[in-house]
Amino acid sequence: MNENEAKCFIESLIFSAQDPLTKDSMKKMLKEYGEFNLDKILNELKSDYENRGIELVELEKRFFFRTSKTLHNYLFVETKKARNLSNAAMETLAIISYHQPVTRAEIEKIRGKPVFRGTLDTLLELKWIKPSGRRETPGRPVTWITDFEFLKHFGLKSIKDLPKVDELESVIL
Amino acid sequence: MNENEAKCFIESLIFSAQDPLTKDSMKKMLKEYGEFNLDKILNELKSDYENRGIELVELEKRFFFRTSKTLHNYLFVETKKARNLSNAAMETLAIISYHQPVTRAEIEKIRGKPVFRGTLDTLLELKWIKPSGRRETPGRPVTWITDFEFLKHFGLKSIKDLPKVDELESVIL
Amino acid sequence: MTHLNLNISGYEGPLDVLLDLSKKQKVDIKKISILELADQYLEFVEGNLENLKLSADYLVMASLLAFLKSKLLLPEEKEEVEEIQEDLTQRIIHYNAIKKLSKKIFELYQEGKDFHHCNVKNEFVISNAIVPKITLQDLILKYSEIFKKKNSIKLLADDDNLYKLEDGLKWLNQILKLEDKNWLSLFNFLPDGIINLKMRKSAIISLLLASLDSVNQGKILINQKDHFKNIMVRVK
Repeated sequence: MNENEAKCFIESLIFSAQDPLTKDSMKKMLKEYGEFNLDKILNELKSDYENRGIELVELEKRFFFRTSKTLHNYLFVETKKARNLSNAAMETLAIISYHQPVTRAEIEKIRGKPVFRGTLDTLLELKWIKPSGRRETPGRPVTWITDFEFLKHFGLKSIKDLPKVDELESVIL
Repeated sequence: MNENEAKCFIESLIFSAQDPLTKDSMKKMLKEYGEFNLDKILNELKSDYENRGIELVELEKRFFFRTSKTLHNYLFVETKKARNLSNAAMETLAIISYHQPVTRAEIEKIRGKPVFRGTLDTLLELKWIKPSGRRETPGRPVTWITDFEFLKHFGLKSIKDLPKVDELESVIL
Repeated sequence: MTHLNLNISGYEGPLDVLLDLSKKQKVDIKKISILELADQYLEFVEGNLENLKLSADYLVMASLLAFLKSKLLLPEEKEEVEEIQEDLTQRIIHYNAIKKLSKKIFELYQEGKDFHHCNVKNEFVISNAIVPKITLQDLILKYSEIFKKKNSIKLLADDDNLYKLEDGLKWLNQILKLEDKNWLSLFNFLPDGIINLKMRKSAIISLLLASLDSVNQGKILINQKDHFKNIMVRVK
């Protein structure tokens, strides 16, 4: 390992570590490949990343990269988090996509659990589902189907392109 | 925002995004701050990271950083994560990667054995495969293709970069 | 595990080696006596009937070869036989190529092992996505989860007084106490006096499951001449 390789090695170590790395642990790993000046390497890296989108930070003797503070103004704008869909919403969506048109009562029957209005609202808001007429049974309940954005999000040409469950089931159970 | 700031902005965006970013989404965010040449920025970033510990990778029009492959000797980790996939799953994956799009029945024919639901589930869960429409034959069976994560996991640029053997070429390719 | 060693004109050795050689075209599988091969194959399969873990590869090959043999025995057009041989050869080559490739794929550099995703601490939450992170794979898996749950709920009958596999085993174990090696009807071991239809059904199912389990453990043999005929069992 030459000096440049050692620097690359340390750089990639810090980048790929799950948690900030201490100098000691880096020293130990580097030693396996020869005698190098870790402080010099770290200083070089620090200046390499000056005025860039990310910076090398030393905090309580641990090293890590983080997005550059100078970008604060730009990065602060986007604060909406990619939310995770609740389990209830995922189940409801799965049932609607495979059983559409389907009423809320029917979804509840399949899930064996109540479906709250909020769950349907979430999916409605995403335009992944929409109401589609009513079932001609007592109470005339609304039926639900998937909407255009659903196909778009999942890259499906049509709802018929979803794999059927029996296609997924094994031959021998 | 000046040009250098735009570059830093894009750099930090790619670094901190949860999933590889598409050009479209970067373009959208960049547009908020002025007119910039995104392609030029991305090319500059690519060459900035040449011969370093990490590299900027473009895969199916999505961008992300990963540790440089040339360092694999030093960064090799014997993880439990390097999953022990069953033979059945490995073979199924190989058949899907070389014959995609391919139906389950076709996979079974090549293997001469049934493909169990669990096998497809494992590969689905890893996001290494996904359904891709249907074959227009009787029964309209679902066809399977490899997904983005498959290429990403094995560091492949495209499905064409898969390893080759002479035997297969003479038979099917 | 037992291996199949072939000893036929044109080839002597294990089957997998033959496949390997024919793949490398060091042995022409077309010149190997398929008849002899099939005979030894069938013999092997017959001799290992109790071994349920018999290599599936062998079984697949055995059926293909048996099919080929039957074709050879019939006064078929010579061309058709050659075609089948050709097809078989190609399929072996193909499958072997796939097996090799599946290993090769996993010899590639892998994320998390040979290279790694870059983790950068993020002061700010950056995302332009307000769309939930759910993929088609998630959706399909979720549905099959519901489907599986639904099925298992259906199977768990509302009545928990039903007979279980353990009951079936208890009834069937009477056969082990009998010092009799004759074939007996399986359903002789059903207890008398079950009038309730649901209970009777569950008794039959648990006895049948018990018999299959006992066969698997090598305790008994099971036999049924034809569809809907009596199922016969005997101590092994």
